[in-house]
Order: sequence, then structure tokens, then C-alpha cells
Amino acid sequence: MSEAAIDSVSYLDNTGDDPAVRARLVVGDNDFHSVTEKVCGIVEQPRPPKMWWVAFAAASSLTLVLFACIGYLVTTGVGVWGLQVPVGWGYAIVNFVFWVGIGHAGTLISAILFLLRQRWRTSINRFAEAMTIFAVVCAGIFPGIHVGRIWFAYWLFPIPNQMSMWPNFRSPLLWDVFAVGTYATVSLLFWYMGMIPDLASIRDRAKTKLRFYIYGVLSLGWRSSNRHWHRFEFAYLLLAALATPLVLSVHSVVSFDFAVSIMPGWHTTIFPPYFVAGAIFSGFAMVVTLIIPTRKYFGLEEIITARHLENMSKIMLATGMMVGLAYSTEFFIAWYSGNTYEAFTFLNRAFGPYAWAYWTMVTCNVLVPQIFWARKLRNNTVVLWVASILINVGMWFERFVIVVSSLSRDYLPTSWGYYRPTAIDVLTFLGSFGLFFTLFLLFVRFLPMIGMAEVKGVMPQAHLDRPGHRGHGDYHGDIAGVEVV
Amino acid sequence: MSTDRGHTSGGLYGYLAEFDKVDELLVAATKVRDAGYTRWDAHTPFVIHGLDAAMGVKKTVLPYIVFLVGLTGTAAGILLQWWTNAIDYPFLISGKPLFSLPANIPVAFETTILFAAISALVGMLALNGLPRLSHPLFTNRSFKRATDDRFFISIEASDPLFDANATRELLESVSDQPVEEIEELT
Amino acid sequence: MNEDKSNDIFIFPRWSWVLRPAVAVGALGGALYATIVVTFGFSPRATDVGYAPVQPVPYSHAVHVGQLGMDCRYCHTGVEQTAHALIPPSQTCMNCHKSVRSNSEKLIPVFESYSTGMPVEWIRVHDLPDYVYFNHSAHVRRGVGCVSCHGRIDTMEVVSQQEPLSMGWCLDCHRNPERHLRPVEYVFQLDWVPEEDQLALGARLRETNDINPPQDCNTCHR
Amino acid sequence: MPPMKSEDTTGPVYWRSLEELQRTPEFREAVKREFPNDAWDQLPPATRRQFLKVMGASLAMAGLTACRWPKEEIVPFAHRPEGRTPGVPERFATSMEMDGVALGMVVTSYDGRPIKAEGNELHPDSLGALSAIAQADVLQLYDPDRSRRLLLREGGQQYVKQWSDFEASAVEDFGGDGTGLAVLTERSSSPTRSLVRDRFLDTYPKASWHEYEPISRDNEREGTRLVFGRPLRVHPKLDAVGVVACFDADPLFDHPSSLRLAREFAGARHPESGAGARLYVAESSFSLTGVRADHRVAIASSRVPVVLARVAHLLVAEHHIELPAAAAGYAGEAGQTLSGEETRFAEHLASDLANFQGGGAILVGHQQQPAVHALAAVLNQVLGSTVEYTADPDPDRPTHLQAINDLVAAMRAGSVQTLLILGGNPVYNAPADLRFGELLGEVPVSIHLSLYDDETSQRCTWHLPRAHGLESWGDGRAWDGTWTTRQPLIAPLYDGRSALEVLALAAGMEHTTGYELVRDNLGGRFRVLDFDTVWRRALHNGVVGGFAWETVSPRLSPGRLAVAVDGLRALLDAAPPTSERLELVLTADSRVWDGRFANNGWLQEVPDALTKVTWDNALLISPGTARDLGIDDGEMVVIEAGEASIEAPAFVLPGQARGSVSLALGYGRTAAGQVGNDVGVNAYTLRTTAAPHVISGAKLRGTGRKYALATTQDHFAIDTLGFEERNLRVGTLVREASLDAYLANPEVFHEHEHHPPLISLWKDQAYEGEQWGMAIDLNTCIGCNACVVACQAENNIPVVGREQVLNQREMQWIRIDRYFKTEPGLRSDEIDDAEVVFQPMTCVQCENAPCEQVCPVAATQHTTDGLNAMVYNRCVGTRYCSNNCPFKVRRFNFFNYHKDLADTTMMQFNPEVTVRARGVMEKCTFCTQRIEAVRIGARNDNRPIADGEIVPACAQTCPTQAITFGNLNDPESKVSKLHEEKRSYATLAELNIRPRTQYLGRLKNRADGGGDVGHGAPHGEADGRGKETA
Repeated sequence: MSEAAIDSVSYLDNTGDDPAVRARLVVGDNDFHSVTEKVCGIVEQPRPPKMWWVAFAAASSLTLVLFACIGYLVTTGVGVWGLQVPVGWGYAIVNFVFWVGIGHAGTLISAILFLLRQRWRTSINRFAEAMTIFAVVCAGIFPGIHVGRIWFAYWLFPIPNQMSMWPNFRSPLLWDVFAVGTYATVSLLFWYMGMIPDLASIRDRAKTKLRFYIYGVLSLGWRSSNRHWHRFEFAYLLLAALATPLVLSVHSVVSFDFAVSIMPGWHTTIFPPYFVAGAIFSGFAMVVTLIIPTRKYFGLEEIITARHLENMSKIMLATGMMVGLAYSTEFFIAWYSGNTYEAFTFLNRAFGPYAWAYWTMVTCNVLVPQIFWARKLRNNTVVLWVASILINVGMWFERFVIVVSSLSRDYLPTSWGYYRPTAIDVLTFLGSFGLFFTLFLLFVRFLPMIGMAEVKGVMPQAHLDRPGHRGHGDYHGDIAGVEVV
Repeated sequence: MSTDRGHTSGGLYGYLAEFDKVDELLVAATKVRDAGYTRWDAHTPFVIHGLDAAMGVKKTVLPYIVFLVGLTGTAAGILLQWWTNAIDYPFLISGKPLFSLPANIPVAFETTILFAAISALVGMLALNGLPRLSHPLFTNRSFKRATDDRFFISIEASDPLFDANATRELLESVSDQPVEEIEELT
Repeated sequence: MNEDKSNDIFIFPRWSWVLRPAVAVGALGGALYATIVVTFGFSPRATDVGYAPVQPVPYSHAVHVGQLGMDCRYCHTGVEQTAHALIPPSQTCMNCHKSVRSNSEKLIPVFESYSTGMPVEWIRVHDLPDYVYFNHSAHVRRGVGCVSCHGRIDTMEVVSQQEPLSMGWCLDCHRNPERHLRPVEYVFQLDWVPEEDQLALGARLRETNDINPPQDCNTCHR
Repeated sequence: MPPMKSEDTTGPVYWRSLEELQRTPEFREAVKREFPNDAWDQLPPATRRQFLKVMGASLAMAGLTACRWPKEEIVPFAHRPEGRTPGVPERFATSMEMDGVALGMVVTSYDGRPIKAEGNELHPDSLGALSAIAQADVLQLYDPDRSRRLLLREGGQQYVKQWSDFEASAVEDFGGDGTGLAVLTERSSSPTRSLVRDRFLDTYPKASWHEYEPISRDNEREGTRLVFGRPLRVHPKLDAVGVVACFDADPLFDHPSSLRLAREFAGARHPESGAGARLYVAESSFSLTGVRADHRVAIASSRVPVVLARVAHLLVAEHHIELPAAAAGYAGEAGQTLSGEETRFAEHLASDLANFQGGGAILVGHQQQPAVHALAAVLNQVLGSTVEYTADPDPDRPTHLQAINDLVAAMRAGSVQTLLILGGNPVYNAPADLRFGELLGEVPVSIHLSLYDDETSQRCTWHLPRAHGLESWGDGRAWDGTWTTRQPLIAPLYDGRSALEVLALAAGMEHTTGYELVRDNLGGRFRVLDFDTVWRRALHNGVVGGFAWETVSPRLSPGRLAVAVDGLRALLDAAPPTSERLELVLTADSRVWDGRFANNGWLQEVPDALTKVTWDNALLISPGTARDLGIDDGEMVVIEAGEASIEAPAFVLPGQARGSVSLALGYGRTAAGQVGNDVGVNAYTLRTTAAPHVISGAKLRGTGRKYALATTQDHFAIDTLGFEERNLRVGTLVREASLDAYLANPEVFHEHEHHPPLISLWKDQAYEGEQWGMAIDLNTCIGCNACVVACQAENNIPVVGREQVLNQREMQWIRIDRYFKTEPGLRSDEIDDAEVVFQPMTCVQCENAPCEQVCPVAATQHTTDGLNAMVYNRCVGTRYCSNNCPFKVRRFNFFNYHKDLADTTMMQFNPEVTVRARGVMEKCTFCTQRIEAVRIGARNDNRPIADGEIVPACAQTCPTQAITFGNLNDPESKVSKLHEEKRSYATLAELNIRPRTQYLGRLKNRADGGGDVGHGAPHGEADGRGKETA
């Protein structure tokens, strides 16, 4: 049997590219129940392992730092940050773009890969979607707190008021409000909807009344009816179809914040695709950074297999090169346009006071991913993990370079400046990681971190037990054949 | 027959047959379908491709709902921007016109997606009659594996073709496990 | 495996799904209620209108203007020339009250102020935020009657705020002033009513006096 | 608003209290805090002082409460003064006196609070303009650090006293015939004071009288004495369309009538009306005049006589100018070798002077020796220059240095029992070698009248609080002698008295109030029946006609000329300074002058015109010298002069003379107040009677320690990339051409504009009605900072302090951009000399303003009259507008900058302008409050707004009238006409933002016709740089 053929390669390695056989997405001798066991087991263990507590303690204390910084900021003024004229946007906006970027992987994996029938997504999409939501939560904080008068931030929303005033819909910032708001909502819906059947599994395995009620309510009384499944699948498809353009639009709109302005280095037409590519890039990097330790720690190697990691490393390689292309295009256009201001801005990025940031960015985002050409390296989880972290660093610096270095030297040399972050800047940024990891840890503790229903759907056993059909997904319901049997 | 506590037995809700292989379920489903039952259902831990056809489930209207609500979203977005910035509170900005579509596309697009997405989830739940926390089937212990690794077919007593014996026989003929009675909740 | 030996099974009680509509209605109703409360409860029309503080001297506009028919400008001397209408100095009161009611209990603060030179501490009724720069002369000279903003002062024993004085309220009039324009000579005549239709009159006055109230931000905010 | 509207300015009416006083509990608290010694409840009936304090501060607080409004009280007058409409600002003519010259000004008073000082058009030294320093005087009035009470220091103890106590003790201190009694006072030109002084000296014939000013024009005065045999006052004229040569002279800044001179200077520089004067400047450090020079040579101060002598020599030798016999000595070969630069300068100048006989003038700086002034005077005589002379008002007065020397000698001899010091701060600013402070301690009774309990007061037995100029009566003389009146705008806030009053008290006169003294004195001059009318008119106009001095046409006095010639010879022999034996020049500071304004936040935060340094003085050193000594920009250096030495931060300034370093006086105060204490370094410690201005043989040593100077522009020394780019851009931003090139081709300023046609995506807005616009003439702007302070005063702009400026958070709405222009091709480490251009930059009110579109809450919008309005109360503070502003002229309130403001300081706030809250963006809106005021007024009496009726604060105070504001839709308006001129261009026009402010190009009128043609050549460069990019 071809299954044997695959297993003979190695027990866990399913990275082989033998066109004759479709590689297995769940390895080891797993049946439906063992999958359920593995995934629900994590949620059901009476008390979380020590490591979890350690991590949680660290993360939550960082979160406190975040809130402390915000409190100080609100009571004292944005002056506690390194902002000034000309650089009116600093860490806050850099972090915002960084987090929103990260927040793209989830929806992308669930939606676009779903539409592209990439079945390997099933093992990681839940996880990635969760990450998306938490990243967007972190992202959402920054535009909120970076304004000078936070208590009036609600003026950005079109609420009828006694001033008979409305916000200015011609401002990209307002587009942002809608884009990010929509994105957060839709991602949440998508995530939750996908979870309903799995929440039902946990409900049905509940040993205590409390657990039963909580997961019972969360799973809305799902009874795995196929008539429900039918609509569920449709809704899922529709959401995917909606989320795909959305995910592309969100970072495009974020990029409009810059592209619509007249600042050299910002006013660029390639920003939308450039930003989206970067977002996917950083998103996958973050997924890898999180998933490698998690899968190891919770023993999920059989479900989140080496093949999954490899696919992601390939995507990172591709997007990394798109980003690299964007960098060089910017330079070319700066020269080709003959616009001296534009030209200087880019020279200044590469050789000016912020050169250090620029070259960090290039190294991490363009050079590092190149190692993924080598199969050995990309299949080495340690290398992959370190690389993914470097890519995250690089992507943060990309945003830093775009926001800060462009602003610091614009048209009039007399108003050039140099932006230095303060301790509060840095602590707030670190704090946002605290919040991110806190939410993430709570997620792995209390919610099914793998879409069991979907994983089972791509397991061999999910299909008619018939030679030639082994592991073959699409069934196009040729029931006629069945009737003959 | 149910020894379950937590409810007193009322009338008969229907029969429940259990399967542990996808193939068996599919075959059984076709049988029940061909027998002409209407108020019956299959319960599976995950989507089984071909089962819809096997059961003869009709295509859902959800897409149309979502499409219409989506259009509403577009309209809402455009109208909001047009009315607020060009009609109710017009103001001069950077020498730009009060209303010009390009500047209003992004928001209109987002509202479209937002409306449509919400309608997709809400619509799905509504059509499925969810949330519904209590259901006769939940009173059956083995049914709990419907979210794990077992497959079921339930035929409701309210089905016009339902006949205490005939139906039971039909189910026993397709399933090698005992067919269970599910009682109505009171 | 879920074959727990306890033959206990959890289920939700039957009424739990009767709850569904209840929850839905509750949520929608709550949202609606909140909206209503905010829209009407928090609007200046609700919070500010009707503010009628007790003044150190129970000065009655009803008596002085309504019955005695004094002109607004006798006391509010600045109203036609400057931004402020001006509150009269105690001096002004004493012009008459030297002889009239010269031993009234109520007037003691005025007498004291007049003799000591220390001011009477009136309490401001129509109070705009400090970032709003309203100019009386600009309105009075164009034929916007006192009554439009202050109401029938001539009938008030105690002055109270009649209009919300909110930005939206200002804009309403600046956008279509017809409803509040009157011939300049009647500006101070609080009980004046036009013989013809106010809107027609307003439109005509607007035409003849070429009145286009500016709606720029810097009209009121500097 | 035309100045001086109110005809009926009668004496004691105007300072009466105000109409609406919103008194809140917090405010009562504030009053208690501010004025501990008087409890609110036991107010004496309507004493002016109480009332003023109360209303002023309270109104200010009203300005501050920008949230939902609390319960407010309205407190009207009990008796409203006649002719007084509360809430309407009034304007009063008064004056301020500095270094014995009275400067006329018109102060706007809002409900009894003087809030802004503007120039007095009738005053010869002001002509409607006012310097930065004079305008900032208003802030000093409200300075919470001003002393509030009399202090008696005895045996290490300090007692609070009342004036009555002092009066009592004064009786015995000022007893007898005045033996052992000495008076040290500031220079004053007040006729009343000289009268009181005479009375004082009559009463105490044995008393000695000394007048000391650290910075004065005594050298010039002594120079004229050498030449003409008697001291004369020199009146330069710059309006001549000829040639003006300045040798270390800065007539545009440090001359008492610099404002008039600036106006004349500008008048002579309007090519459209054919005016094209030529300015030569030889100086050791960049001065405002030097920046505007057509020919400038940077030479050490000690080289100035050499070059001047060479000019004299050339005039005689080459141009056959006849020197009078007595002065023949000047003609001889100067015996000094000149550098090529110096020679070229001398030759050009000599031939120009020869050509422009009768239309030229040679001016010498006050820090140059009398002998140098003498030579200049002689040359001016023989060349028939435009310089005029009047008799010195006080010919017998010894020089200030002499005066303080005599006093110190007497103190050393122990012959001074009682020392009365009226104003001044000798302990701080007397020459260091006199050790004045120590000697003062030994004087049994020393009395110091001063605004602050300062360095001097702290060493005196008595400190008397002095009334501020705006609190006291007085008079004075303009530089040309015009009789100038001074009237108080507010009763003394802190129980102070004027020098006049104290002196009168000491003299035991019967009338001791300033009002009586001044009125009587003036009355004495007028033998008219109706003096009251004269008096009112005098107060109303601020000047009394017919009191200017007669100009004299003096003759050379041979006797002394010989001395002058020898004196000059001595100077010529001095060896030129080198990097090892540096020359240190001590200069008057452009902001705190001699230190008296050290506690003035506005001035401390105004960036120095050249260095852009705030909150510090720095040692200016030329790049070349810095390289020789291996000193970095911003490095702390040790300066050794004689036995004294101090540490100061070095500032590398191109255009500074090699071998010459300069340091501003007036910093390093220890008892100035919270603002001024320990700001900068005290240069007086290096100052000696022997070398008060130019110290030779100074040594410089780097310490390697860096010091962060708070500059509002990046330093001259930045990375190469930025340096080169900056050089490329200067030409297009600040356009300059030689006069010849411009006359030959008026398009020269637009030649190099090439950008794609500026098409809009949309239909252009129709702008009807008034459309406000501005024109700024770069050819007449002298970068004096007057507009910056005017704007700060008018618009309640906060002072943010050194830390914030360091972080580039300065708040001034106008900044004077300063660019260095260096020879193309030089690397930043090869530069030594450079030219400087200024460009006042504030919001240009773009028609297609990039800032507006990006604001999510529409807090900045375009008004129908074309303003880019900024609505503070709508702003949420995203700072997006600032990011998107190509000029970076928006300012952000990063903190609540008004939190720690004293209630008195708040009294200065302009109630017509919102005080911005924390987290709010702010910027220039062409003084929209002034526009609205005029608009409403005009509409009220149904008339159109006349051209020039609306004047923004900056334009109002500009000494050279470089700023013009008006209606662009009116083709007849001045501003439209200026926009039509060929020199007029819009900065960054290529962005299609359509600025409403346009600049008029700068012109250079060099003898050799040189100077850059057009605005440099960025494009060729750009392409080159493009290749680099490829």
C-alpha cells in the first residue's frame, strides 16, 4: 500500500514530494478519537502544567506594565513619549502597523487557503485565527491611546451630537477606524463559528456540570446535524470569500495612512501590495514562532506536522522576496521619478542617521528568509524558529523605518529632527507583547487550539474505504457508486 | 428504555441509529432518503462530502441573504458618508469636493463586508434554529460521540412515514448496532 | 473515552430554549433604551435649559421690562456696540432707586455695593464655554431679536435659560436665519410678532440687509 | 487696528477695574497663595491693587477652563468709569527706558491688564515697531519672581519691612550734607529724574553720584570727544541710497534706535523703486547687520582698526581724498599686512566711499576703542557722510567705567557710609577686577531698589521692591532727544516704587509720587494757560513735540586729534590673534541683553538669530579655529582670559572670524528667579576694566565633555548626506539673486522652477469675498525675532523650557529659518566662512492644505475667506496634520504647559485667544481674532474692510515692514501688488498646495556684481545625485 510507502520514509516526516501519493496531513496511527483525545485533552487536564504557569505569570506581569504605562500616558500627556515635531508619530503607530500586520496570517490561512483548497491549513488555522484576534486587540490599543485627548477619541465615530458635527470621511484615519473595526469583528465571527463544533466536542466530554454549561452555552446546542453542517459549510465558505478581500483591504487601508499623505517616503502607490505582502510575511513568522514551541510542548507533532512547518517556511520565503522587491522598487522609483525630495528620503534611509534601522530591516526581511531555499534548514525546527523571530524583528523595523525615517527629514531642512524613543515608548511596546501572550496562553488553556472537526475531515478514515481513494479528499458525492455496493 | 435522569419521559421523539464508518452512514443515508422520509437527519463529527447528496439536502438560501445584506451595507456606507459630509455638515477640505466617490470607497467597502459577514453567521444560526441548548437527542449518552468519532441517523416520530416498527426495521437493516428510542422532552 | 461510570448525564433544562427570544428582545430593547437616554437625556436641551439660579438681588425683569417697559439697552449698554451686553453697575440701579424703594430690604446688596464700591455678585445664567466667542452687536445689529436666544425675559420673575445654546442650535440659525430675523427697530421688543409670515419676512430681510451668517469655525472659535 | 484710538486718555481713570470678573473659589485660593499678606475678606473698599490682581488673574483662569462650564459669577462695576466699555481693549502710549534711551510704545490693556506692547508710530526710535526685548517687557511685569516686599538684612538675619520703616530709617541715613553718601544708578535720560537728581545733590552737596551701564556707547562718545573736542551723540542714517560700512557695528540690533535704522535700511532696499544701497560689514562675529551685508569680511575685532586704517590710506593714496592737516597721520601706510580677503574688502569699500561721497557712512561698533571711532568720525567728516551729530545731553558725565571705578575707589577708601543703588545689578555686572560684591559688603548702609531680590540686593542691607515701567510714571528722551512720556497701565502689583519716587523721597521733596513729579516737571516747561490739554495730548501721543535736540555741525579740533592718531597707531601694532592666543569678544546678548531680562521666559526661549540656541549662551568659534584646536560642536571648553577662566559649551559658527571667539554676556545668573537662574555661563567673570569688550590672549581647551545646546534648528554640523542635501535645497527655498542679474532679467527668481504643470483632480474652489494672504520680503527681513515674540504675546503661546526645546517641542508659531550658504563643493569639514539667509516661516495657509484632508475629526478646515482654520476645541490630537505639513509649522501641546503658571503670569493672556489645552494642535491663523474684530466692526457700520485695516501681530511689529497682510481678491491691496512682483514666489509650490503666503526674493548688491545668480543650481546636482541613486 502507498500508505506503507509513505510511512517507510519515516514515521513523522511527511515532507516528501512524491507526486504519486498525496502526502498525509496527519501522521502516526491516529483515528478520529485519538485526535479528539489529543486536542481536548489539553483543555481538559485539571490543572495546567508548570511551564504554563511560569509563562502566564511572565506574560500577565508584562500586561500590567502595559496598563501602567497607559495610565501614566493618559494622566500626563503624550509628551511622555519621544514624539516631537517633525516626528509626530513614533512607536505607537509603528506598533499598530506591526500588530495589524501580524493579525493577517490567521484570516489569510483560514480564508484564502480555504478557498484555494489547501487542506493542510486545517491543523493550524484555529491557532492562527486566535493569534490574529489577539494581535488585532494589541493593534487596536495603539491608535486609541496615541491621540492627545483620549477622552474625545469617540469623535472619530459618526455619532449624532449636539454640535451637529460629523467626522471627516476624507481622512485615511477614519478609513482605518472602519477597516480595523470590521476586520476585528469579522475575524472574531470567523474564529468563533469555526469553533462551534469543537466546543460541542468538549461539551459532550464534560465531566463537571460547570464545564458542561459553559461549553454548552458557547457551542449553542450544536448537535452535529448534517442539515446544520450543510449551512455551516456554506456560511464558512461565504465568510472565507468575504474575509479574503477584507484581509487584503485592511492593510491597504492602513497603508493609505501613509500613501495618501504628501510626505516623501510615504506618498507611494506601491504601498498597498507592499504592506499586504509584509503583513502575510510577518503573520506567518509569528505563527511559526508560536506554533513550534506549542506543538512540541503539547505533543501535537502528529497533527501539526513537519509538512505544515515546511509549507509556512515556503510562504515566508515567497513573501519575504516580495517585500525585498518592494524595497528595491521604492529606490528605483525614487530615482526614476526625478523627484529630489523622494530621492533624498531613500538615500537618507539607507545612509542617513537611521541607516542602522534600515539595514537591520533588510538583513532580517530579505537575507534571513533566503536560508529557506535549503530543505535541510527549513526542516530544522530550531533554525526555522530563530529565523521566524528574526523576521518579526525585521518587520517591526520596516514599520519603524517607514514611519520615523520619512518624517524625520522632510521638505524644509530647518525642521529636520531625530526621534528618540523614551523608556515609556519601549515599555508600552513590550507590554503589548505581554497582553498578546496572556491572551494566547488563556486560549491554549481553555479553547480547542486545533480545529478537530476540520482535521478529521482530511484524515484518510474520513473517506470511503476504497483503494485509490485513500486520503483523497474530494468526494463530489458520487453516491451512485455507493448504491451499487 | 432510557435510564437518564434529568427529564421525565414524554412521548417518542424518534429513533437513533449509530454507525462507526463513513461508508455505512452514506449507504444508510441513501436508503433512508429513498424510503422517502423527510423529518430525519444524520449526525457526524465533521463534514462528510457526499452526505448532502446522499440525504438529498436542498441547497440553502443563505448566499442570497448574505448578498442582499451585503448590498445594504454598501448603500449604508455610501449614504452615511454622502449625507454627513456633503449634506448635513458640509465643510471645505484641502480644496476637495464635498462628495467624491474615490474617497468614500474604502469605508463603503468595509461596511459591505461587515454587514455581509454578520448576516452570514446570524443567518446560518437562524436557519439552523440555533442556539438551541436542549434537544431530545442530548438525553442519549452514546449520542455524545456524535462530536467525536461516531455517526448517527435519527428519524423523528413526527415524520408522516414514521411507523414504530417499519422505521425500526429499516434502521436495523442498515446499522449493526441496536437502534435506540429517543423520548420527547417534557 | 467518555464512558464515565456515573450514569449521570448533563443536559440543559427544556425552558432554556424558551429563553432565546427573551434574551434577543432584552438585548435589542436595552440598546434602544440606552440610545434614547443618551440622545435626549444628555442633550443640552435637557441639561441646560431651565437653569434659573437665585440671584443676590431678586431683580425682576417682569416688573422692570414687562410692566415698567424699560428698554433692554438702559442697563445692557454694550449690546449694540460690543461683544458683551454688559451687566449694569450698581450706579445704574441707583439712578432710580435713590428715590424709588430706597428702603427696600431686597435692595440692600445694591445699596452696599454703591457705597462701598464692591460689586454685586450676580450669577451668570447664559454661559458659553470659554472657547466660544459670541458677539452681541453682530447679532443685534442684523435684526436678531433678544427673544430668539433669551426668550420672553419681560415675563420672567427669575431669569432662566430658554434655549440650549449648543453649537448645533447656533448652526441651525446660522444656516437658515429666516426664522429669527426681524426689522432692526423691533429687536428689543420682546413681544413683537410679525404681521406677515415670519419665513417670508425673514427671507425678505435677509435679502435686503444681505445677511449671510458665516458658518466657518473661526466665526466663533479663535 | 490703528494705534491710539481712545482720544480721552485722562490721567487716573484708565486703570480702574473691569466689568466682568468671574470669581471662583479656586481663584480666591489663588489670590491667597499669590498675595499671602492680604486676606480677601478684609479688602479695603475698591483699592486698585486688589481689584487689578483679582480681575486680571480671574479672567485668565476663565481663559483656561476649557471643559464643561462651572457656575460663574458676574461682578460688574459698582461705579463704571466714564468713557469705559468693559471687555473692549484700550491702548495707551507709554515708554520703556534702557541704557538711558526711552523707547516709545503703545500698550494694549484689556480690562485693566496690560497684555501686549506695540510700537508707537509717533516715536522716532520706534515708528510703530518694537524689538523682541521691548515686547517681552510685558511678561516681566507679571513675573511672579519679582520681589514683593522690602527686606532688611542685618547680622545674617532678614526682616520683612514696610515702606514706612524705610522712610523712617532713611531720615538718618540721608542726614547732614551727604558726606559718605553715594548714589549708583542706571543711566537715565528722564528730564524729571535729572531735576530730582539736582534737588538731591542740592540737599546733599557732598554726596557723590555715579551712573553705570555694563553696555553703553561711551567709546563712540569718547571718540567724538577726541575728534571734535566735546562729546557728541552720533546719529547714523541708513536710508541713504549710497554705501554704508559697518566695522564691528550692528546698527540693526544693538543701537538704541535700531528700529528706526532698520526701517531706513529696508527703505533703501526696494529695487522696484530703484533703491539699492550697498552694505559693507567687517566684523568678528555674525551680526544681524552682517547677515544682510553685500560685502562681509570676518575679521577679528582687533583687526578692525587695521582694515579701517587701510581704507583711510587707500582713500588718500588711491582716491585723492584730502585729510585735514591734523588728521594727516591717518594717511600713512598702516604698516600691517592684510590678508587677500581684507585687502579686497578695503579696496572695494574705499572706491565705493570715494564714488558715493555725501551718500555714505562709516559706523563703528560700541566695543571698539575711541581711537577707532575717531578715525571713522574723521573719515565721515571728509567724505561728507550722512551721519549727523547732536550735543551730548550730559557732557560732564564720566564714562560708565570711570564712574564705577571712582565709586569702587571711594568704597575701598572706606569713605562710603551709605550707598543708594537705584536699579542695575552691579554685583553681577560690574567688571570682575573691581570685586564690587566684596566691597559692597563693607559699606555700612547699602540700599538697592530693584525689580528682583537679585545678586546685588542680597549683598545690600536694604532691598526695596521697584515698580515696573508699566506700573510707574516717568519720562525720558529718545536717542534724538524727543521728549517721551511714560504712564502706568496698572497699579504696582507688588507694592513697588519707581527710582524717581525713591530718589525724591531721599531728596526729601514734598511731592514724591511719580505722577506729581512728572506732571510738575513738564508743567514747568510749558508756560501755557491750558496745560491740562498739553498734558493729555502728551500722554495720548506718548511724545511731546518740539523737544528733539538740534543737530550740530561740529568742526575737527586739531588738539586732540593727535592723541587719536597715536591711539590708533598703538592699536595697529597689536599682533593679530591666533588659535593659540585667541581674542575673546564679550557681546550683548540678543535676548537677555546685559542679563536684566534673564528671568523672562519669552526671551529665554526665543532662538538666537544666528545660532538658534535657546536657554543658553554658547562660545561662538569658527569651524577653522575649532579644527585647529580639535574642538567639537557642543563640546564643553575652558576659556582662560588673564587669571580668570570659565567653562562654556562651544558652538561652531561659520562666518565667525578665525582666531576670535565670542561669548554673550547676561547669563549664569544666580539670583534672577526660577526662570533665569543657572542658565548659561556668566561671562562677566572674565570682564575687566582694562578689557571690557575685547580680551586678547585668551586660551581655549576642550574638555571632551559634550553639552546639549537646545537649538530649534539642527546644528551646522550634521552628517554629510544631510549637509549636502541642505545646500542643494537652500537655493530653491530662499531665492537670492544679485541686483544686477535681477534688473537684467526680472524672471531670474523663477528661471529654475520646473515641475509638471500643477493641475488639480477637481474643479478649483471659487474663492469669493475677502481672501487673506501675506507677502514676506526676504530682502528686508533682518531676522530680528520681533515677530516671534509679538506672536507669542498675541496668541498666548506657552513657554516650554529647555528640556522641551531639546526634544524639538518649541511652541513659537513663527520661526525664522536660518540657512548657511557655503561655496558649492566644499565638504562640511572644509567650511570656514559662510553666508546666512533668513526666512520667516509660519503657516502659509495653503489653499490645498495637506493638513486639512487628513484630520479625522475635521478640526482643521478651510474657511470661506481662505484661512486654514485650526479649531482647538475640536482637536483630538492625532498629530496627523503636523506630519502632513510640508512646512512643519504646526505646534502640539505635548503636556499641559499652563499647569504651573502663576496667576499673575496668566494676567498677560489675551482673552481674545483660546488658551490651548493639553493634547491639542495649534498654529498660526493670520491672527484670526484680529480679522474677526475688524470684520464685525466693519459689518456693524456697513462698510468694507479697508486695506491695511487688519494687521497681524507679526506684521504690526516688524521693524522693516517686511510682512504685508491683506485681501488677495482686491487687486489694489498692497499684498496683491506684492504678489504680482517678479520677485514674488511661493515656497514648495511644486506640491500644488497653493500657499497664501508668498516670499519676495532676496537681493545682493555687490560691487563686483557678483553674488549667486538665481537660486543656485539644484537640478544639475539632483541629476548627479540621481545617478548616485541608480
